[in-house]
Amino acid sequence: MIAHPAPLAAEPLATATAPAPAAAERVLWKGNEAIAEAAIQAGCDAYFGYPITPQAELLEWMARRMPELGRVFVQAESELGAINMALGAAATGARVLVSSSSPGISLMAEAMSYMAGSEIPMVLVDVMRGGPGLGSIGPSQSDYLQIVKGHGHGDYRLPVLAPASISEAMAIVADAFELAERYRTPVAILADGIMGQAMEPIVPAFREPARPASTWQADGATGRAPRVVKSLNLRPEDLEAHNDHLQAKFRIIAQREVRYATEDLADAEVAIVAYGTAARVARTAIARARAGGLRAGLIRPITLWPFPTAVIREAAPRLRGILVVELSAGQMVEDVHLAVEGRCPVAFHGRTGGMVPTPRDVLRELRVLWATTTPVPMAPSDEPRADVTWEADLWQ
Amino acid sequence: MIAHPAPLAAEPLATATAPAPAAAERVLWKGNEAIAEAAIQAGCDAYFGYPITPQAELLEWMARRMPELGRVFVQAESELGAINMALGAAATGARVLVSSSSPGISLMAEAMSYMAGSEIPMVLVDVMRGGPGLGSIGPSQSDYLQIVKGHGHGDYRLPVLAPASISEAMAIVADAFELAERYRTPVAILADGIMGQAMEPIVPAFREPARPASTWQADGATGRAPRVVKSLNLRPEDLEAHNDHLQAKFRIIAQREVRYATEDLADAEVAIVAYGTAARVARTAIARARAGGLRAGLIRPITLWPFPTAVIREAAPRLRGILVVELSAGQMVEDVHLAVEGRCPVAFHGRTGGMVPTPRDVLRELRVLWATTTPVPMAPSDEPRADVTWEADLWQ
Amino acid sequence: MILTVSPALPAPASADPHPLDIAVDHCKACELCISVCPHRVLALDPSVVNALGYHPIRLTDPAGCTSCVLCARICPDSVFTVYAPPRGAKP
Amino acid sequence: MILTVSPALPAPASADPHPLDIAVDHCKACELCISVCPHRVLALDPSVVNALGYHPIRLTDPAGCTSCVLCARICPDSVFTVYAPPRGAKP
Amino acid sequence: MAVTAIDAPRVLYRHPVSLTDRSSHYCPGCGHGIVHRLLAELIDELQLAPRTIAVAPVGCAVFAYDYLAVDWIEAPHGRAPAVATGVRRTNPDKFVLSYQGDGDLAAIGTAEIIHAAARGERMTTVFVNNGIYGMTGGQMAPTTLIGQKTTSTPLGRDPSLAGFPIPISEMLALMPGVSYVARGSVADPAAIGKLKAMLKRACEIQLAGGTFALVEVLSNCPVGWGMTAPESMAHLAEVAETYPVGVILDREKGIGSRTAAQKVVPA
Amino acid sequence: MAVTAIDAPRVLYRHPVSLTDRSSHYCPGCGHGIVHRLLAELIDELQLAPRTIAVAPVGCAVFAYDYLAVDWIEAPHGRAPAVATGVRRTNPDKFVLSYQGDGDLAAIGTAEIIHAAARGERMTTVFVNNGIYGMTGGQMAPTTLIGQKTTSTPLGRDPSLAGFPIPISEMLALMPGVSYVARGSVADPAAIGKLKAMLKRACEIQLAGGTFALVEVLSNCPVGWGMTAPESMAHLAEVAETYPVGVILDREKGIGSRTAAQKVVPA
Amino acid sequence: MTERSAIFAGFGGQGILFAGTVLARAAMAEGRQLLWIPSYGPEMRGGTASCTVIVADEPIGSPVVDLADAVIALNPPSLAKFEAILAPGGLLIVNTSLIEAEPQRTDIEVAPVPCTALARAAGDDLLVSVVALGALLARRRIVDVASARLALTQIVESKRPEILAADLAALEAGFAATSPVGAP
Amino acid sequence: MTERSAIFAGFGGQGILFAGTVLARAAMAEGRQLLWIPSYGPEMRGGTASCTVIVADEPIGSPVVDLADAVIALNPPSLAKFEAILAPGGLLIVNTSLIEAEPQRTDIEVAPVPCTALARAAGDDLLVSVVALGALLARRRIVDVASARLALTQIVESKRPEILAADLAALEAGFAATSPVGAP
Ligand SMILES: Cc1ncc(C[n+]2csc(CCOP(=O)(O)OP(=O)(O)O)c2C)c(N)n1
Ligand SMILES: Cc1ncc(C[n+]2csc(CCOP(=O)(O)OP(=O)(O)O)c2C)c(N)n1
Ligand code: SF4
Ligand code: SF4
Ligand code: SF4
Ligand code: SF4
Ligand code: SF4
Ligand code: SF4
Ligand SMILES: [Mg+2]
Ligand SMILES: [Mg+2]
Repeated sequence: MIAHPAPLAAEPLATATAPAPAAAERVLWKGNEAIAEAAIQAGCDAYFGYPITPQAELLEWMARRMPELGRVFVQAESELGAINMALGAAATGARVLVSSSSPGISLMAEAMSYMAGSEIPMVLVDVMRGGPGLGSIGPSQSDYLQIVKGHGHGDYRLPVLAPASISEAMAIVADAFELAERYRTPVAILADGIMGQAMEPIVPAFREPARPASTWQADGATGRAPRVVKSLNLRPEDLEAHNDHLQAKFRIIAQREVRYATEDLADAEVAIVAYGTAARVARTAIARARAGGLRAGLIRPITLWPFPTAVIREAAPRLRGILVVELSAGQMVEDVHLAVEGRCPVAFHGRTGGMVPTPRDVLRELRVLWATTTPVPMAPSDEPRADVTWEADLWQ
Repeated sequence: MIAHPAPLAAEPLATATAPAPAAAERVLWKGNEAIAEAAIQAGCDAYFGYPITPQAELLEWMARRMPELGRVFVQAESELGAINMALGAAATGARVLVSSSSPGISLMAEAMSYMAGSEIPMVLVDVMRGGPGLGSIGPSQSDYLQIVKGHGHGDYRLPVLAPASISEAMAIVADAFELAERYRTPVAILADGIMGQAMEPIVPAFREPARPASTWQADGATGRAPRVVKSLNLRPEDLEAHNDHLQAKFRIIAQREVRYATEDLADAEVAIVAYGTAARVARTAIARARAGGLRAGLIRPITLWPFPTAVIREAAPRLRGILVVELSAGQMVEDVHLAVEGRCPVAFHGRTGGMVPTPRDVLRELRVLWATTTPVPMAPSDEPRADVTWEADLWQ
Repeated sequence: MILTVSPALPAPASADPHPLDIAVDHCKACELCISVCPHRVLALDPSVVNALGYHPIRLTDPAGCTSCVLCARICPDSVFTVYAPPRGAKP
Repeated sequence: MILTVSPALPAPASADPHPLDIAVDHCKACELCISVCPHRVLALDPSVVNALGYHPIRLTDPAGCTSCVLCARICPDSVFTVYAPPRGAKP
Repeated sequence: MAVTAIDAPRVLYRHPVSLTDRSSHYCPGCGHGIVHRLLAELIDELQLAPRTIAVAPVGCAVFAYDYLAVDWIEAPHGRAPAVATGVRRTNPDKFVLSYQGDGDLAAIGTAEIIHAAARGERMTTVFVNNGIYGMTGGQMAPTTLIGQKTTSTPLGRDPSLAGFPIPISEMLALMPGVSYVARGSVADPAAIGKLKAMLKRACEIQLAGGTFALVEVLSNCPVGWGMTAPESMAHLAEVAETYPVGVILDREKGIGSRTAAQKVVPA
Repeated sequence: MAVTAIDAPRVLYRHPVSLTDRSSHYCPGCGHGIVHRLLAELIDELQLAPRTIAVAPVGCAVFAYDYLAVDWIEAPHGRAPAVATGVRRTNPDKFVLSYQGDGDLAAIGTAEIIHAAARGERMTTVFVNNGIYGMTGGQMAPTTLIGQKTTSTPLGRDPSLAGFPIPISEMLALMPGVSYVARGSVADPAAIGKLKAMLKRACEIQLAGGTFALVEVLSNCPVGWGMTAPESMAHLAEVAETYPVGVILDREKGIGSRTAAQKVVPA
Repeated sequence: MTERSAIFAGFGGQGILFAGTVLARAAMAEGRQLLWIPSYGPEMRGGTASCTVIVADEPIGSPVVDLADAVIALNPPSLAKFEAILAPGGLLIVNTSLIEAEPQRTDIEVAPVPCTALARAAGDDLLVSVVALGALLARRRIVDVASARLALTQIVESKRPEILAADLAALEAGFAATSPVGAP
Repeated sequence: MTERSAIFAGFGGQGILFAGTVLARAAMAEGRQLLWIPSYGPEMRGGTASCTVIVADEPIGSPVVDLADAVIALNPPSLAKFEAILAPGGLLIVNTSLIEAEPQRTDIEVAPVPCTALARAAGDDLLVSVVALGALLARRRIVDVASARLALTQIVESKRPEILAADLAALEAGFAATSPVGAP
């Protein structure tokens, strides 16, 4: 069952302006390439990037396609350059995409804080690799705390979307632009090395969000008063007022834009909370568990902020326990604890440094959790019974 | 009552090597200056920085004092330069201090992740100002999530110390170096604009931690095998092993190095959790509350990571409620929720953008919290009765 | 005694045109104009404290001003408006 | 048929000194040495796949080698040890 | 020339239209005010107000957007050239103006300015070199003169510890993507006149479709230098010994143009 | 010359002691291997092994620490000059060696290398310019030639979009804090011989207490260039047309030394 | 004596922080607890600068003052900004040389003092906040005026001995300018 | 048919990813679900490269395979690294041209194939993994060999038509090299 706010879902597909492969035949693209093409079809005006494994193919795809379409591609001198070019372009109203991987993302913290403060919409893709430091180039989810909690300085929140399949990633790109522009905020997409490097057959169906009539961007004061796009408010009173405005906006986003998917939750005794690649592993483990008679279910956050706190909090009392699976030493698990608040036991299984949990490991952890917890009287469930396919995760 | 691990407290004061003002007479220093001199007296070999308000006086003090003492001062070309110079110097075994304020701190995320991954000890001071973006130069605590949770990419934790007075800040500097070297990790000190700019009379008493015999630093392979200080482990298996090592270290720190102070907690009906400048405001509000018959108490985290979860969790059931006060829109409050886990109501009062909560505001919030919560049967308390003076917060 | 605090901006352009209009409340008393005035007809006015808290500039001798515009060229605060000398006025 | 996989490093320096020792398992078959050998006495050996999976370099004609060291100068993998020709050997 | 009624005096100088009426936050005698005024005059003369997108630095001039009545984008410290690149690429028909201080451009923003120049971005950069970090209280800048006292070089800049003044404009002039690099000064009305001509040339090159153009302005910081404003202006003569005033590169006019190749002594 | 027993052959070339025995991860024919070998030879000859602290870049040469048997510190991408500065200042008696690629030094690390040079840090920098980002799969570097095809310039580098090759070494040579800047090549054994001499000079200057010294090495990336190794070496001749080989600055010997002042046309 | 707080406010050039520092040093000399909090950064150029000094016998908690015992307003903006923060019965010193506006509150003690005029008389407009400090101590013995005299001497002697006499004169002028009313 | 997974592993230069891509395209042509996961980055130069292909009729969950249906080991290191990951009864294709070591496990199906020799016979050592793909499809009909032929043709024709014949020959050689044993 997929939860997402009506508005986005209700919107019809806009016909892509850039020529797209005939929707009929499936294509075999790397995740990086699919995300890039999805951005192009979503009307991305400009891409700024800097090479880094495992997202290089995204930049390379843009290097080829954007000039073809007469749009802007710049390989910046650094991630600092890229994110600040994005700031400039987006501040004039352009639809802008930036992508990188963990170490490069760290260099973007200051500008992300500026964009949040200046309310500049922009989409940033982080194809996470193993850290800390130079780490490895293997897949990872260890930038969760960074992107979801504390990337840049100051009080701001960043809407964060986490696809679990290449098709979903493509749909999420359009949604990310829409969120960014609707709320005038940077938005992040969290993927990982596997999402970026793997190939899946995909139906090249795209969506170009309508452009909101924006009245803030600095695109030349022709026939109007000059505008300033800035984050400085030297008088604390002014800055606090601005922060109050930002916080009010974040509260609205938190109310309206929570997205998640659940599977097999209705009759589940134990549930896994996992996103992205970890959720796919969990899915196989759950299938094996159910084959063995252990009724497991899945709660898959699609927005990491706002986090699907309510669904987890609501499910917790009906569960023997929750298993959090991440490609990290334990980051999202904090948000799960904040949601569960002691309503059921929470276990964690994670692999780090480019290693990925195997279905076998996850199944073992599920069994341990089941064995070490006590049954809960089944409450009548409001969850639909039907299983959900990954295709159904797409929001159109 | 002050909680800190025996080992540090047990250590005797080393006589400062650099000539210090006669301990007898008090001196009137800005917080920035006091922190700088404390670092010098703690044996800081090198300082690297870049000017930014409100920490400029720290850099300027170092610019004058370090060359006097024949030690290293470099005003770098940027915060990126400064933090990477620090990485290099510290990787050779030098005792290194770096300081900045919020926007500059954001630029240090990548190198901090490298140092955590490479296990390079170093102390970073963040004199927080209002954000996000360029924000204001007013005092703030809105880098909490950044420094405590998600500054750099990858799985790592950063010990974070938060002084509430200039004297305490001076003591904390020595402890920070000690922690950094004991655990081979970067350590952060979180201060704010008021801590940096205000003057208090201080007794210039200092401590120079002993230098652990370290066998890892790259200081020239004279009569030994070459060493490499690095964070790269291209084989995920190797990087995971390294991460396991780091996580084990973080668990030990979390067990051994929690520091906090409590005041008036024994008979408190409601408690404030606050650190740094916010804790000082809280202290005045609590005094006024008690004068008015409302028994309030204070829990003041001194280490923000590891967070004093246990004391809060233990106190929660005995309280009508907890009020979290921050110079932010609500950041540490997440960790308080993680500690309380629903054991009592948690309220929040924060000001942003360089504004500071007033004792009057905090008192009002205390009264509201009291009025909207229900009494708890007093459990026999293990807390000592005696109030604690701020001087007593010093760890020697 | 109360020092005069000058009226708020804009300084009304005097009806009868004279070599200079001076936006008194913009002046920060930096004295750059004084240093470049070839005829030394500019000085700060200690009897006035303007809105910014400075003793602003004053044209001490209107007749001595040749409208050479040097003061306006260097003034960082664009305090001056300079008019040509009236027709037939001797240089 | 099984292609020979060369033994692991270090390649034993042959007892009887000859112009070159070749660390076969370091060779990556880049052919730079071949391109600079003035006497064209180097070639890849397709009958061998070394530890890195390459057909490594072989000295096709020891007598033709003048120990000019050019191969060693350019080899990125430091595969060669070059010895002077035995005394009285004709150039 | 037309007869002018005696009661309609000719205005020889008046406050530029593009310069707002707010009194600036700059210290008394600060050169930023002079440079702002010149830019406002040029924006008026070249009628750039409706098509300009300007990028503000982090430095005392961060408030430029309060004084020049055009669209402004605030860049993080040092990143104005990158921000301006993003503006340039997505707004081919606009006039892109970037304003930076010496700490902003020659220290933290070194990579961004050099690569904007290397890419030959079609933009005009005003580089106000006052040899100090004014905004943060007068610390050393990369441009600080040898021996100069600042709050971070209390005994004067010692090259062996704090390095040498950096000839960033000369370095930029080496790059093929650059059309124009000049260094002017606000020392006195005459210098200010020359400076305005340089700024005008730097704007016209962009308007004519030329590549990267930059004007370095030797300016003052009376507060940071611990001098009166007139003293600080006089001091600019000494600054000019390290940073000579003049046109460093005008590719079109063949001034100073040079390829890297000409400077190498073959081994 | 002493008589040598027939059974004790003279060794004309052997694997340097400071070069470890591990087979490198570099692609077949990669110039990094050649540069590593030359450095190992110099470390042996100058007996630097026990006193060297080397800084590794992020790039294919990040693994240099597996091959050169000295102490190494891994720097974040582009920050080697800053890391080396920290090492230099706190270890006055050690030999500081910094190794960088062209993406590392001339792109993301531009500010750090320029300011290490401006400060005149006493360090020796080896700058391996292969005109491409090898490590990440062959994208354009700031040094990529005009028209050169890379994975991020699929139609060849178009200066109007992707800018011009950056003459970073020439820019560095403008700075008073710099003692030595030279550009060598690994194209053939003769060039490699000259290169070794340049590297030796750059090391000896540091040992003699001199300031910043840098040797740029025109190197190859057969994989990134889509050429065989021999083809890639031949191609270096073309590269040298944009990046001429030779000594750019040897201040002591008075080669190429020039003050910024000499390059300005007074207005 | 419990906590006493005073806020000095005026133009950047009026020596606000200096006066605060003199008060702080005087308090330190008396062995008291104190906290000196400046307004800092670029807004100090032009606009209104302020300095808060808290003096107490016990350790000081909050660095922010929401009930000031005394406010010294040296220019029009600072009167507007800080009058409201005074505790009932608090002392408001108004620099009548520059401020024509009348204070609004009736529950406070107002001391009109032509600080600038007195400063100029003492030798320099810039001594205006030293005059104000004198006036403050006449009405509120936060520290003994002798301690202030001492502190002023120590600070100025080292840096600019030539102006010490004028500084002391300004302090006395302020002290004399307003008859000691109200509680010490 | 449920999920089937195959892992190709060998030297960087042995065309590992290429063979995996051919299999993936063949599966896509058959309208199947599939997931193609490469090993990527610098370790591909030298060392061992690998490529995992999962083919299924239902949507695919885990991209990591802990029970592989087939492993194609083209060099000694990959035999050592991947033998353990095979599911009981799984197929292990061993490139006997380069691998002398014997597989340890007894619960798997081993197909020794001199891939390199056959590749060289087909025209080029580098065709080694195409040979292996042929052998794989002979023992495990993950996709129809015809689909593989088609996919191979489509891919090669566009880029390097001149070597298409050799590629196809290599595929056939591999297919013929091992008699179809075991379940389809
Ligand atoms: C990332 C970051 N670092 C440091 C600062 C603090 N800061 C503000 S302005 C400035 C430099 C100002 O010097 P300059 O660019 O020369 O401008 P000026 O004030 O002299 O005109 C600095 C370091 C900042 N705001 N952000
Ligand atoms: C902050 C950051 N950005 C990007 C990368 C990815 N990356 C690794 S090496 C490299 C550049 C390599 O190019 P170069 O410096 O020329 O070295 P080469 O591999 O060509 O020798 C890049 C962009 C990184 N590791 N960290
Ligand atoms: S130059 Fe302008 S600001 Fe300065 S004193 Fe003259 S008028 Fe006043
Ligand atoms: S116009 Fe010329 S003469 Fe008149 S005041 Fe200005 S500078 Fe002096
Ligand atoms: S140069 Fe070295 S690696 Fe290349 S083929 Fe010759 S021996 Fe082998
Ligand atoms: S030493 Fe000279 S002759 Fe002998 S193999 Fe090497 S290059 Fe050829
Ligand atoms: S600090 Fe210097 S640069 Fe900044 S406004 Fe004041 S005088 Fe101008
Ligand atoms: S990618 Fe290029 S630079 Fe890197 S190792 Fe291979 S050949 Fe060398
Ligand atoms: Mg400056
Ligand atoms: Mg390169």
